[in-house]
Amino acid sequence: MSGMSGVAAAGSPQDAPLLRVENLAVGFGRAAARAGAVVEGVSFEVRAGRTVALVGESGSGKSVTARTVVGLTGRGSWVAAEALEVSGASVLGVIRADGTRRGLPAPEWRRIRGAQVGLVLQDALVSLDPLRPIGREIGDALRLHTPLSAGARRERVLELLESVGMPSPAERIGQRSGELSGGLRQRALIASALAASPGLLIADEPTTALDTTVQAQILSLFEEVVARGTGLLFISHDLAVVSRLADEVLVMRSGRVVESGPVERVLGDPQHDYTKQLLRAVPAGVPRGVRLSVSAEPAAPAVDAIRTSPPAPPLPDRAPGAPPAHAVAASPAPSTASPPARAAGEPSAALVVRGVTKRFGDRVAVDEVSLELRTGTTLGLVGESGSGKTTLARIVLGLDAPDAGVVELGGLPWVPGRESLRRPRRAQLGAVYQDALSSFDPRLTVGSILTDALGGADGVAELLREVDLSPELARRRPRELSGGQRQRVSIARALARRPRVLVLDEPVSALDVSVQAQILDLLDRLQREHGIAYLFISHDLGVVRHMSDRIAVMGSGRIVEEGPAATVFEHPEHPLTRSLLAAAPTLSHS
Amino acid sequence: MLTRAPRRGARLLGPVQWVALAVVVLLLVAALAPSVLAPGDPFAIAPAEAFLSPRWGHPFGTDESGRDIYTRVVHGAAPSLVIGVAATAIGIGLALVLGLAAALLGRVVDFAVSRLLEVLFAFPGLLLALLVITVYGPGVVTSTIAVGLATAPGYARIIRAQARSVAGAPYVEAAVVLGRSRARILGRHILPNAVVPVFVLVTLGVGQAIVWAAALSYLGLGAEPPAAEWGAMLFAGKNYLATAWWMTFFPGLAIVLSAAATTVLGRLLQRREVR
Amino acid sequence: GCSAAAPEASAPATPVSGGTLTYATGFGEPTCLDPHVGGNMPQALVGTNVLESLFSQDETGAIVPWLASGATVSDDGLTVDVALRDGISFTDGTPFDADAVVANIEHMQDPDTASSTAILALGKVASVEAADPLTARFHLSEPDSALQESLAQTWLAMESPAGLARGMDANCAGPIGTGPFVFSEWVKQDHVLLTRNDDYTSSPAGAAHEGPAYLDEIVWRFIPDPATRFAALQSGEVDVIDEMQPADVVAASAEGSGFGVLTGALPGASIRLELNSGYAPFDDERVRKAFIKSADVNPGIQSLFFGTVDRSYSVLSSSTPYGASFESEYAIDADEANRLLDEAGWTSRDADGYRTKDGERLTVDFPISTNQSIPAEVSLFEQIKETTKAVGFDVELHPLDLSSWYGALAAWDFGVTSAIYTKNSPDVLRILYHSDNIQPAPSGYHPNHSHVSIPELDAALTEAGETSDPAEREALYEEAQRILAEGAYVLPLYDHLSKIGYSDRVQGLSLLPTLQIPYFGDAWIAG
Amino acid sequence: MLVKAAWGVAGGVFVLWAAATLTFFGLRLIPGDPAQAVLGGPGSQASAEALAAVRAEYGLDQPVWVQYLRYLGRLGTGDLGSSYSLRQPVAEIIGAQIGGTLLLAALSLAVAWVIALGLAVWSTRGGRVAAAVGSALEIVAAAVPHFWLAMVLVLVFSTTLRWLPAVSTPGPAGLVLPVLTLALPLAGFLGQVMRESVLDALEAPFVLSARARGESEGGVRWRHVLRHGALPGIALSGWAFGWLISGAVVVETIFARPGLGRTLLNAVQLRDVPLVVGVVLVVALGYVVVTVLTDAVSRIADPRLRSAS
Ligand SMILES: Nc1ncnc2c1ncn2[C@@H]1O[C@H](COP(=O)(O)OP(=O)(O)OP(=O)(O)O)[C@@H](O)[C@H]1O
Ligand SMILES: Nc1ncnc2c1ncn2[C@@H]1O[C@H](COP(=O)(O)OP(=O)(O)OP(=O)(O)O)[C@@H](O)[C@H]1O
Ligand SMILES: [Mg+2]
Ligand SMILES: [Mg+2]
Repeated sequence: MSGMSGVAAAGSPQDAPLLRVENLAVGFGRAAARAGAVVEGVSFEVRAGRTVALVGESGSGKSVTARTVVGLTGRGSWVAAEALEVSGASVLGVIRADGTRRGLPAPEWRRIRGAQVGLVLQDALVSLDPLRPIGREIGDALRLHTPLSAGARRERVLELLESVGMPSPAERIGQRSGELSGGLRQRALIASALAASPGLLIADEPTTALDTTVQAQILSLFEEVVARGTGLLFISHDLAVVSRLADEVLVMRSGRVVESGPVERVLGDPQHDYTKQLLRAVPAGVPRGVRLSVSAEPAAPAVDAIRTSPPAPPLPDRAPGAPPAHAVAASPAPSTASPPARAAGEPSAALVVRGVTKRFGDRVAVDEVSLELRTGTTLGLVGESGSGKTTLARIVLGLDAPDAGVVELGGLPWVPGRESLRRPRRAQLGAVYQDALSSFDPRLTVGSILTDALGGADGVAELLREVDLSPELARRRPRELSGGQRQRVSIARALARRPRVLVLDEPVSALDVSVQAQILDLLDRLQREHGIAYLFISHDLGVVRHMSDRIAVMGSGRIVEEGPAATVFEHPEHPLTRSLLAAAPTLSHS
Repeated sequence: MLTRAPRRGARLLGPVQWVALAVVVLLLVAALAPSVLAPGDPFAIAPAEAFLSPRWGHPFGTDESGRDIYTRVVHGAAPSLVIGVAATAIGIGLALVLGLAAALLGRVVDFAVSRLLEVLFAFPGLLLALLVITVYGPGVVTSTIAVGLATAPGYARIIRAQARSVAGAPYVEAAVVLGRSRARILGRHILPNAVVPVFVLVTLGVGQAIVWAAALSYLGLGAEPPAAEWGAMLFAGKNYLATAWWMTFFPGLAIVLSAAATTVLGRLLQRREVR
Repeated sequence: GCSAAAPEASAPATPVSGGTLTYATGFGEPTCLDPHVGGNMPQALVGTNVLESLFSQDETGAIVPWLASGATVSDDGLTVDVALRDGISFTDGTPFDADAVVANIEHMQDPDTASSTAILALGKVASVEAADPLTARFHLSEPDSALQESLAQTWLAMESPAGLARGMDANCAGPIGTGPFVFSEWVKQDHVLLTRNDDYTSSPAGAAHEGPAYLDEIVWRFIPDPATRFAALQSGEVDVIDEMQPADVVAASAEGSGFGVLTGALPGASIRLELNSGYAPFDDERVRKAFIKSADVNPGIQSLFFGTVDRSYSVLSSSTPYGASFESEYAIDADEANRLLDEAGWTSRDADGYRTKDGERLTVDFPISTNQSIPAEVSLFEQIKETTKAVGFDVELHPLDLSSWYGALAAWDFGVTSAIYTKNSPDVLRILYHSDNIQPAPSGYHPNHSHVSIPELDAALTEAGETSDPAEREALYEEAQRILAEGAYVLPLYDHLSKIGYSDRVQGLSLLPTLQIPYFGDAWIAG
Repeated sequence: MLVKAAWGVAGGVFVLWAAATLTFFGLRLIPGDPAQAVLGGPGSQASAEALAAVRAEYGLDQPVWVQYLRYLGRLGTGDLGSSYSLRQPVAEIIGAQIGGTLLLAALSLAVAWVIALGLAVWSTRGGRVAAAVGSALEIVAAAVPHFWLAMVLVLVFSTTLRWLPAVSTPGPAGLVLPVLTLALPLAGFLGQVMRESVLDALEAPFVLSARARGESEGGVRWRHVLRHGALPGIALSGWAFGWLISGAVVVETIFARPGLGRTLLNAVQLRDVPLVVGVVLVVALGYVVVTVLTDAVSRIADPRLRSAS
């Protein structure tokens, strides 16, 4: 009812934006008190054929905003806004005495969801019912919003699958999501959101879980969809992706929009500090040794600071051995700047991998790989998902035995060999894992984890300080820490015995950009201070480029290309390297 | 199903949990110091006061020999709990040996133990118990052992899975990378993490063990009269079902409440454990 | 005497033929329907309406002929000629004659039959022959005043020789008799189906009518749980039940309840505790006396049985002749009990208050057959445990399944126990207390659980069994019972009552006086 | 799929063999002479000849391994031997009893399923109160011993209200109380597990996706949540079968229903070894069959299992 009057008030639907949000506030808590607001004062419009992007760090309220548009904020939430209109009709429903809205009655929402607004949820891999064929999932939107017969629906589903680039749709239509790869699932999900031809598509982090090649394909799919006249509300924390897709961008932080405008302006000429900080945290294109993170300024929503008190002292003061210019300079620093270890003549090989092969059944995960990691340098290892990076790392760490080949550590044989012979030299090799939490015994406190690593309680505080953590954290358990803090503890543990080589397998992939920046800076500093060699594995080319002296590119278990970082990035030789580079969205810095 | 993640947002202590905690506390008091709750003698007969319905002085009524049912129910907590705990201890003790052996002693042992467990699973609980009783004759000790044996395969399966997942956990690999010895990894990481969740299983299991032991008593294969054991009281009371419902109602209620309360408690511990 | 209420009195309606009656027994399912094999109450119950005996008893306990027409005992008492009724056939067509009697007696005496009850009852029968087609001549090794009473029991019923010849397994599955019903189906664990014998001619004395029964069939079900059994009667799923709980008897007897109850004291021994005088601690008469003087059972009998039974001071059931009461021997006297125990050397007490001697506790093991002792009885035993505890006895109750209980008895592994022995003759005293019966019968059962071995008692019992002079028998049996009472071998409790509950729809139901077993030859279903 | 099934069958045969072996040697532990048991248990003092005859008849005079091989041979042909107490082939006794038990178990499982799923889906629909009530009901139901429940049901529905028979009668009315007795506690167990997966499903992104597509609350429950809730129920059916057979021992005794449970209890009380072994093996067979079936059904219902293993 109120929806109808909304249409009348907004004039003819054609002129109206597909979505108009004016001064939106959403919260979880007592509505009357407006308690627990997680989104406040958000305003924007999405028009047909245009793309609006919401960016911001994790928890800034992007998903909540998206869900509010279709009335799915969830139990215990309240919504208030000056206007919230879908295709010109208000979806706010009855106004409560406290100014919040009750939302539309359920049947009216159901006429909007799927039909006028399609939503692609953040968790793409689990957003399709694993028990139902994707054909049914996609067809559901048709069943609900069109009078089509079952046969006609099937036809339409096939068309949709075709249009999202699903290979051999007739075969896939009967498969369940578990039988599809991540990229195909995302396509199916997009097809289901587009099924009833909604004017507006909302896509919440649609590429986060995908590797870069697949991500590139999905992004071009969105470009096609928008080209056909659909309005797109695109949510991401990846500025590079946004810069490719969006016409307009809203930067969110702690539930508020700090900056908004055309994408070129916002990313090209950021006004707000936070936007600048976000942009700076993106490692792609930032040369080695240049700090990515801004030292803890009071306004920064330091994720790590949630429970940390007092805040860790800023880096520059604690890096006496490093030239201060490197620590603060935001401008490109000469890439020749070398830490003391690197300066000490021709570095020796800390780790040598020679002809290592590993098979799992018929699949060759690692195929005749040879590598050399020099003391005090970083070797970046990149490659598509499943190319064998982790397997190689496990072999280097002596966790899996290779089928052929040898690994030498500090010039001595390391793998293959008996663990009991390796054990005395374990101190030379450390590891940092992507999932720090699960690499800690859940029963132990940070203190006892580090005590274990050190072989005594002395130096725990020292070690924590070294990774910019307050020694008070020693009493906590890892699961009581934030992601960034955990990764620091993990690094501290790896450093405890002063290793010569650190294997880092996707050490920052699970972290937010700003936290990622802090960790990368930390690693950089530690390498400079202690001359540790890093085998740095990541699928994020930007991160790898920022961190590495040399780059090795892996594909299907083989090293297809290896060379100095700059050479590999600027003059890629192997087609695989080129396609990886092409797929990676880049953000051009001003 | 016994080791799953906690529900997000579920409150830890709702009214149900409080009631359960209260019941467990009452149970413990009844088991450890029954005279505090019921100073009388659970065996004292008074034929003249037989079959009194619940009333002042006999809140749960009296039985066929004029014994006070309230007193008997309170004093019955200890034997019932002892049977429940002992049976669970036997079951879990056995399961620990089997489960840990399977998980940690290599493939051959794992294969053998897994097959053995599969076979034991084919004997439903009470059947295994009845088999044991066929061999060793009825009685409290036999039925306790029987219930323990009957529950062991289930626990063993859980413990094996737990130990395996712990043994393959990233933090165990991290310990290897740190150069820890096998023994140290086993002692410091694997055993504690594999065994601690077992205490949750104990709490969850005690209630069911009480129920099964009571079932054996009820079939006349457990505690001997005039033991103030809940199952045995039910066995005696069932003959007076139509005339003296309180003889069966209250001991039955005691079983239900203690089994339910320990389950709730176990769930609570489980949640804390996985949190 | 026998207290069988006559339901006919209250319902003087005309019998109607047809219909199925469902009977639920709590006695358990026999493992063999032939009562010659073993010989227990479940077999007698289901067998009585199929298998008939040579003799029967009237309500005064006097012997009346049934399949026999009479008996002549020789002067020396060693030969008994049993004259048989003419024109009776087994339901398989085999004629009933002297050869059949011979075949039956030989079957009972054959060790392979594994008879317990019949073989004991025939202890004095040396052989049987067919003097002529209608006269069976029993040759006895000693005179037997109880022979005809014994032959009146269902365990000595007459079965078709052709049926017996089929072999043990087949005969167990369906013995063939002359009765008003025939075994037509036995679904193990579920029911036995009895169907009418349309050619029935041999109604017992006192039957309300001659000729075939009114009922088409009887479904004989086994419902071990007494509460369930009564609930089934109440809800109308079954028409007649046995082994009622005392409380249920009270409820069903009430006016307007829609149900009736037939009760009768089973003949033979009363329900009693047998003190095992062969082994410690009850090999000491003072300890036995102390036990009896401290076991205060009267209040329990009152409350547990709701006034449905009377305390008995006699080893013999009130429905068995020659019972003698020695009430004074069973008076409660705790002081005297304590004195006796002190005197017997059980002077110290342990922490739990039980008496000890040489560090040994005064423990009395009490195996209870869960099949034989009804729950109220078990409760009474619990009370005995409590009252004797006051003077320092540690009575340990062990409820056992039948085979374990037999096992405990066979091994003399008990201090006190309670066993049922149903026999329609005071001769039961000989079976239970003659020293000969300390030895087990072929089935393994030794009836003399008290382990009594007293020459004077043996003499009195033997003599009473041989004489046929009633006065002399009475004097001898009284003497025997006095010896048992004064020696504190037995603690009589009450009569073993047969308690049959029935729905008002069932008419014409009666108890056959011999063993107080329900007789369905006259029964019919009203409405 | 076929290979899987073949492995399943092979595993089943192994389990049966091992179960047979375990019971065979387990029951050798019974103190005393099996021949004695044949002749009426420990109380019988059978003559030496009688014992010898029985030993010969049952092959008890052979060395244990010969007996074992013969026993296996007989099992292979489906011959379970002869009951000591009922003097009838065990297979025949079981054949006569198994129908009732299977019917009871199947009905109870079905009823338990419906109750559990219904309760799980219903109680997760309302607010906190409904959820607390639902979960408390499940926990209490799972804690109720059958024998007590049976007594209470009989007291209420047979003795007091006289609506339903207290003992089994041929008609369906006689099944109501036994089935309820078995189904309610089982529903408690299943419900606890089903509720978890219903809640998981309700929180899962695919449900949010469905809602975002315009699916109604009923549609969400019917098309998505119900299946997810049912999955653990299917997976637990093997366990539930065993549980129901255990329960049948009690329920068949109380309601005087013919069936395997009651047969087993009697056999245990009479130490009727062949009958005990027979029933146990048949139950093990049933368990194996049910497990193979539920594995197959689970795999059909949940494609994730197919790819996982
Ligand atoms: N159902 C809920 N109840 C309470 N708080 C919630 C709920 N949903 C979201 N929030 C809170 O709202 C805030 C914004 O969450 P939102 O999911 O929108 O973040 P986001 O920007 O999408 O982050 P991400 O990049 O991690 O997806 C967070 O602090 C979150 O904890
Ligand atoms: N334990 C294992 N058993 C069987 N196959 C395995 C095993 N570990 C890895 N593989 C396979 O080996 C290949 C290489 O896997 P690996 O984890 O090394 O890839 P990756 O480059 O680290 O990929 P990602 O970027 O996704 O982490 C994959 O195809 C994987 O499926
Ligand atoms: Mg989000
Ligand atoms: Mg990897």
